[in-house]
Amino acid sequence: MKIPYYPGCTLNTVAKQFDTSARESASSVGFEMKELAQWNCCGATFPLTPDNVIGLTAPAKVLSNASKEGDTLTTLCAVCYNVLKRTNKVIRDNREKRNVINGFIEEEYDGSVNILHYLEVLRDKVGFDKVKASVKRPLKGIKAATYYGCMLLRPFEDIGIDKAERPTIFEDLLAALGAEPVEFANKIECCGAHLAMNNEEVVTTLSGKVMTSAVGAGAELIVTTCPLCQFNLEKSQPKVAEAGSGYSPVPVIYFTQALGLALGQDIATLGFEKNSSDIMPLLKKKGIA
Amino acid sequence: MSGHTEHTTPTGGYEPKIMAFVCNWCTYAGADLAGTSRMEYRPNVRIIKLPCTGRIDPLFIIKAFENGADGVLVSGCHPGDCHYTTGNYHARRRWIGFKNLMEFAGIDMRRLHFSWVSASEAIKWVDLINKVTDEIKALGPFMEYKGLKEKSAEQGE
Amino acid sequence: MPRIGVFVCQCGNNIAATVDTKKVAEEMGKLPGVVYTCDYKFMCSSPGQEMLKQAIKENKLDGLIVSACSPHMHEKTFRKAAEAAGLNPYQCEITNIREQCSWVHHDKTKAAGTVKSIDLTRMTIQRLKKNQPLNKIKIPVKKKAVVIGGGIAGIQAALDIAEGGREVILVEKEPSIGGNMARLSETFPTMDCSQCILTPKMVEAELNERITLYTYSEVEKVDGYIGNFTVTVRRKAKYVDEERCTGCGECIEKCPFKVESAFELGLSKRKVIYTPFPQSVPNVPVIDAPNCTKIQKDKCGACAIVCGPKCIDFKMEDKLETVEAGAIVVATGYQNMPNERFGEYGYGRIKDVISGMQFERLASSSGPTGGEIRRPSDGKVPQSVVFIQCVGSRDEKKGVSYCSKICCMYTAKHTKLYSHKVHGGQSYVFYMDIRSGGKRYEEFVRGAIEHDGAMYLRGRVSRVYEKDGKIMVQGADTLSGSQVEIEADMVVLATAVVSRDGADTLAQRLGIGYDKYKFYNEYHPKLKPVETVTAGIYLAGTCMGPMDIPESVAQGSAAASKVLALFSADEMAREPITSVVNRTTCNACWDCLTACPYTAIEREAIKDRQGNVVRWVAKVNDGVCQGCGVCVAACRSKSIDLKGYTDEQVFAAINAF
Amino acid sequence: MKIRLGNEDIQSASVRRLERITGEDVKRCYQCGNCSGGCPVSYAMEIPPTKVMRFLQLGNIEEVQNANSMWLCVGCLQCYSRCPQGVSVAAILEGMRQETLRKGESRTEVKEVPFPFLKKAPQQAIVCGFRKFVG
Ligand SMILES: Cc1cc2nc3c(=O)[nH]c(=O)nc-3n(C[C@H](O)[C@H](O)[C@H](O)COP(=O)(O)OP(=O)(O)OC[C@H]3O[C@@H](n4cnc5c(N)ncnc54)[C@H](O)[C@@H]3O)c2cc1C
Ligand SMILES: Cc1cc2nc3c(=O)[nH]c(=O)nc-3n(C[C@H](O)[C@H](O)[C@H](O)COP(=O)(O)OP(=O)(O)OC[C@H]3O[C@@H](n4cnc5c(N)ncnc54)[C@H](O)[C@@H]3O)c2cc1C
Ligand code: SF4
Ligand code: SF4
Ligand code: SF4
Ligand code: SF4
Ligand code: SF4
Ligand code: SF4
Ligand code: SF4
Ligand code: SF4
Repeated sequence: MKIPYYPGCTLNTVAKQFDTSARESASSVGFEMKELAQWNCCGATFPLTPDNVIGLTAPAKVLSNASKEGDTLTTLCAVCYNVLKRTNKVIRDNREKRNVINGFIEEEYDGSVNILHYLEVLRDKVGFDKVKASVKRPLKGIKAATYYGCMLLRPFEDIGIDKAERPTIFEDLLAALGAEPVEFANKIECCGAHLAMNNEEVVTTLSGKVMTSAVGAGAELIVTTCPLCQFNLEKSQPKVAEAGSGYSPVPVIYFTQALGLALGQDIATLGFEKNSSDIMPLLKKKGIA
Repeated sequence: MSGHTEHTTPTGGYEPKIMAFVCNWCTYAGADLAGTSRMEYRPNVRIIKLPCTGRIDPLFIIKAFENGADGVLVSGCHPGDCHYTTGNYHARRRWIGFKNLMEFAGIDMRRLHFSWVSASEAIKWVDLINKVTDEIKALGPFMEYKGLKEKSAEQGE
Repeated sequence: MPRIGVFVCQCGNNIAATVDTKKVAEEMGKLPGVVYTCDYKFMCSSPGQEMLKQAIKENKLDGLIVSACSPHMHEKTFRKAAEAAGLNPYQCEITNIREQCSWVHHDKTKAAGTVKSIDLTRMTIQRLKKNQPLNKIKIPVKKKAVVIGGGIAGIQAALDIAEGGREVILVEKEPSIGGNMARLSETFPTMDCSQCILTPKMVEAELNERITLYTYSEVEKVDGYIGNFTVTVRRKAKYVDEERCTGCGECIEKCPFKVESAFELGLSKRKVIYTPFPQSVPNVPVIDAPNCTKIQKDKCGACAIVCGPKCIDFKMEDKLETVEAGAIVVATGYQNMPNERFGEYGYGRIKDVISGMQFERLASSSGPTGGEIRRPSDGKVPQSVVFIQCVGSRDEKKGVSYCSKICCMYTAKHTKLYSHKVHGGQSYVFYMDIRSGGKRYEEFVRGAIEHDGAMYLRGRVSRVYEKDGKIMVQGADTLSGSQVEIEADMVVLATAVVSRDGADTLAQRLGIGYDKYKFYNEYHPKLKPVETVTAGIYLAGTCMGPMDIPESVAQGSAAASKVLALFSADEMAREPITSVVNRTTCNACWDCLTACPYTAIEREAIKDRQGNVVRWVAKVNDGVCQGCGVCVAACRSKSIDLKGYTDEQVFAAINAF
Repeated sequence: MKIRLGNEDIQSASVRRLERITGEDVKRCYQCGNCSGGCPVSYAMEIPPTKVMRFLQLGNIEEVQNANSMWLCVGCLQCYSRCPQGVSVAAILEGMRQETLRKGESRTEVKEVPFPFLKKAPQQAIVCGFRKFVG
């Protein structure tokens, strides 16, 4: 099974480990991620105002390229997923906008590509059972917090990856990998997102809430689906700890790194060194590495 | 049947004749209220009472024009207020297809008026009749069907 | 040639002032078939009526026109007079020359009024010539009622009908009557104990000799029409012989298996052989067959062994019974919206987030905690309770757009109960508006705030989550404009009142209407609040929409009074304005059938002598037809006509225009 | 604060314009407070989401334009996903932001963004941030 894949700009650069671990893992569970021959940045924001059609042209271009390579497209970054999926829906359902967009990008795209997040591919195409069966290095005994963030879930009507307020797809995956997912209050709350750019105070507060609620619920590891979440959490962690609330940092990793780990890939290839938090002590403690 | 009153008043001006099909429960009662309230309106309308606007057959209207009406008014209960729950809704649904038929039959849709008048809307009834009368008057007599009735009588219909 | 009389009324000066009644009479006299005309001062007066009767007889009239006031005034009067003179009453027609002529055309020269009166009378005369004698439809009435649903509304209806001397079958799908009210602790606004006021009524219903309880039963089919319904009831197997059971409860005692109690909303367990609650009426247990090991696996049988009167029969089967009834009262009540839909409130995940109805059970002295407020997770007495109103109500996106009407009141009640039972405990209420429009209701809510110290916060809650063993409630107080977070021990959701599952199926069986929320439609929201479009079927209580006990009871009584009025005569007479099908031309397209708002049209098979169906035609049920004429206009082959308003009659009037 | 209200406020042309841009109808908001309750940055906003909607209903768009709310909104859609009336405060704030940016005003100058951030941050944050703050 070959699935066209859109990496997005961040996975090509600062989040390279997210990309490589995903590709490796895919081959271990029996599919191949075929990177689009041509792609551009999706814009990283879905324009919320319907009059902003220009904002849809970049993702539309990606989609139209994808349509030339197959009927599905998978992606890893929660933001890319959100932008592509919503744009696709607009193109599919709104004929007027479709025409305007196609006019801009000089293509004839009709919204027919099915956008699947990598998690959905695992759940719906591969099957968590098969993933479970392929596990070689179970993450046994690791209490993992599955941090969804916002973009993977909302708005529910447009995304529909899982139940809006009580999603389980992410926990189900981690459970299949042998970890113990912990239920924590802020798993679908925002990390502070792009305010990283100019409002450290807010980001530290929001990311701090995510991490303290996760760790408070017993998590030893936080797993993410989005490079921005990953960045904000890791960046805030020392500050949250410094604030003296008794918080002590835990490793934060991409879910594909957890996946690759469980599927038995060479730990050295998973790119943990690119993360700013260190997972190795935990792995040692649990006897995994 | 015998000749209806002429299209002219005693003073000689043209006065249109208007036929109104109204439902028993709302509009007829609304017209009654105009009476008991001693309101005044133009005398050009002749009412035919039906249980419900849902009873109205498009042919009634065509026949009315054939018989010398210059305008026809159909009025019943407000949507949602029908004595028979959905009769007026059926009537309205039927009008959609019916409009085409009217136009096909050569009837200027401006001569056909639809309205909702409830049992308490005496004023609305009065205004409606005055307005419809004035509009039909402005359109002048309906000539397209002139002589049609006599013709069909000759053919022994 | 017809012999028609025309009577033109002057109505004192009411008509005569602007209509030349004499001229109208004269003009009409010139028309063929008109053999008698007159004008008279007051036609409706006794001398006027006498004159009319006299004229009918003397001139051998076979039809008459009274040109007078609106038919809504005196049509009945004159038809009666005509009947007294030996005519079919429907051979008498009214022309309205007062409300439509004299009173609205004030021209003293009488020109316009007279011309219009002549036109209208002429149109009526031509119409009359096409009239057919009609006879009132007489429908025999079976004086027994079926009440569906044994909540407070249904119980009240049954009691009132029985009180009025008529027999009632009360069909209840649960093993006991009582409905939702049986679950309540104390009731607003007077705070009397629900059981204390309900139980006597339940017992009264059981003991009343005119009321037969069909519990554990459901209506499967309804045929017929007003006065003559045939109701098929499925009486589900109880596995206990109702007649012989003494209600001793030995069987329940001995049954070794427990399952979650639906009555207690999961707050406690019950045995497999059970009565829903201790005061059940009838006090006869039923076996929950899917959970009984004897019935499923032929093991156990403990209950049958201990039963003294030997009334347990594991082989019992459902029975279908038919009941002949003249009227039906539907009182099937409501349920609460399942809160699983509100993931953000943690319902179903956080144990101490409960529904308002569960709170009723906690506060009820016959409930699982004996009336002590203890939270489900660990049995601790909660020191802070947050109540969230409008959960699912007034929420177009995830719930229903309407207001559930009772939850403001019961939440205030809950805060009172809580403050009485837990000293030092604090209640918080998140609300959007406080809707307390009833007698002494606003005072009740103020009491909760001022006396019982409930903290009301105006705002909705965004989410509820757990943190360090506490339940965190995060919402807003819009009055101060701030975000609010409360650490609570328990959270109570005032969940929306919604229609029962299956309400639509029952409505379809009954042929009554329902709205998009599957609440049943009353005939007219203001003036016919307990009638339905189907004559003979009445509504009571919350099956129509959210309401409280006083309203439900009032409606039960109102529905009963409608039933008793219907049962007050052996036959009911109805206007003969109904449709008839011309069976020779009907081509069974069923357009009429789908158009009829009353489902008065049926399919009828025409059979040959051997009994084979040759073809189908439409048939109008006179008992159900309301005479709207919608079918007539719908029939493209002109095979159906409305008596009293036939095509012929209407065309005759138009032709005389 | 005292508000003087006139018909021209309630029928405010700028609010109608905002509604056109955003596809939202400010009348739909019934002031339940859910958005303010759930918004993760409401605590730091000068005017929290519910009040934003209220000011717009009153036609007082300036009040909102002068507050920090639209610059703080992280676009997490918590407000929209839980609003019982289906109102997207996020869209409203984005619309207002756009209006302001189109006029060439912004709260963040590019040079204000710390350089190390630009080096280490994920591209998506930079792209998104620039879109939101610079237009
Ligand atoms: C938490 C809460 C607290 C409340 N507190 C108060 C209060 O303090 N004061 C007050 O005035 N009101 C209160 N109410 C409202 C009160 O419960 C209702 O007004 C009342 O119970 C309605 O009675 P009913 O007969 O219409 O319906 P129900 O009580 O629902 O009765 C309907 C009956 O019909 C039966 N049934 C349903 N379908 C069928 C079928 N197809 N065939 C046969 N039987 C069927 C059901 O089993 C049930 O027995 C409260 C409501 C709630 C949710
Ligand atoms: C401004 C306003 C608007 C309203 N709009 C609506 C609406 O849109 N929809 C709605 O549903 N409701 C509306 N209502 C409510 C509605 O008016 C009442 O619910 C309804 O009229 C009550 O009817 P009733 O028969 O109980 O009382 P009333 O209408 O007050 O009738 C009582 C009758 O008894 C007579 N009477 C009094 N004392 C005696 C006596 N001692 N002996 C003999 N006769 C006596 C009085 O003369 C009167 O005729 C409105 C009310 C108001 C004030
Ligand atoms: S019959 Fe009617 S019009 Fe004639 S006197 Fe009586 S009320 Fe007046
Ligand atoms: S033991 Fe027998 S008599 Fe007693 S309650 Fe049970 S079934 Fe009835
Ligand atoms: S036979 Fe069934 S109902 Fe009776 S005691 Fe056993 S399990 Fe209970
Ligand atoms: S009664 Fe009160 S709590 Fe219930 S829906 Fe209406 S406003 Fe909300
Ligand atoms: S007249 Fe009306 S109620 Fe009677 S059968 Fe026809 S459509 Fe039905
Ligand atoms: S619409 Fe006319 S032809 Fe068709 S079934 Fe009814 S009566 Fe018969
Ligand atoms: S959640 Fe929606 S309705 Fe409630 S205050 Fe916010 S915008 Fe208004
Ligand atoms: S989208 Fe903006 S306004 Fe809405 S909840 Fe998130 S931060 Fe608050």
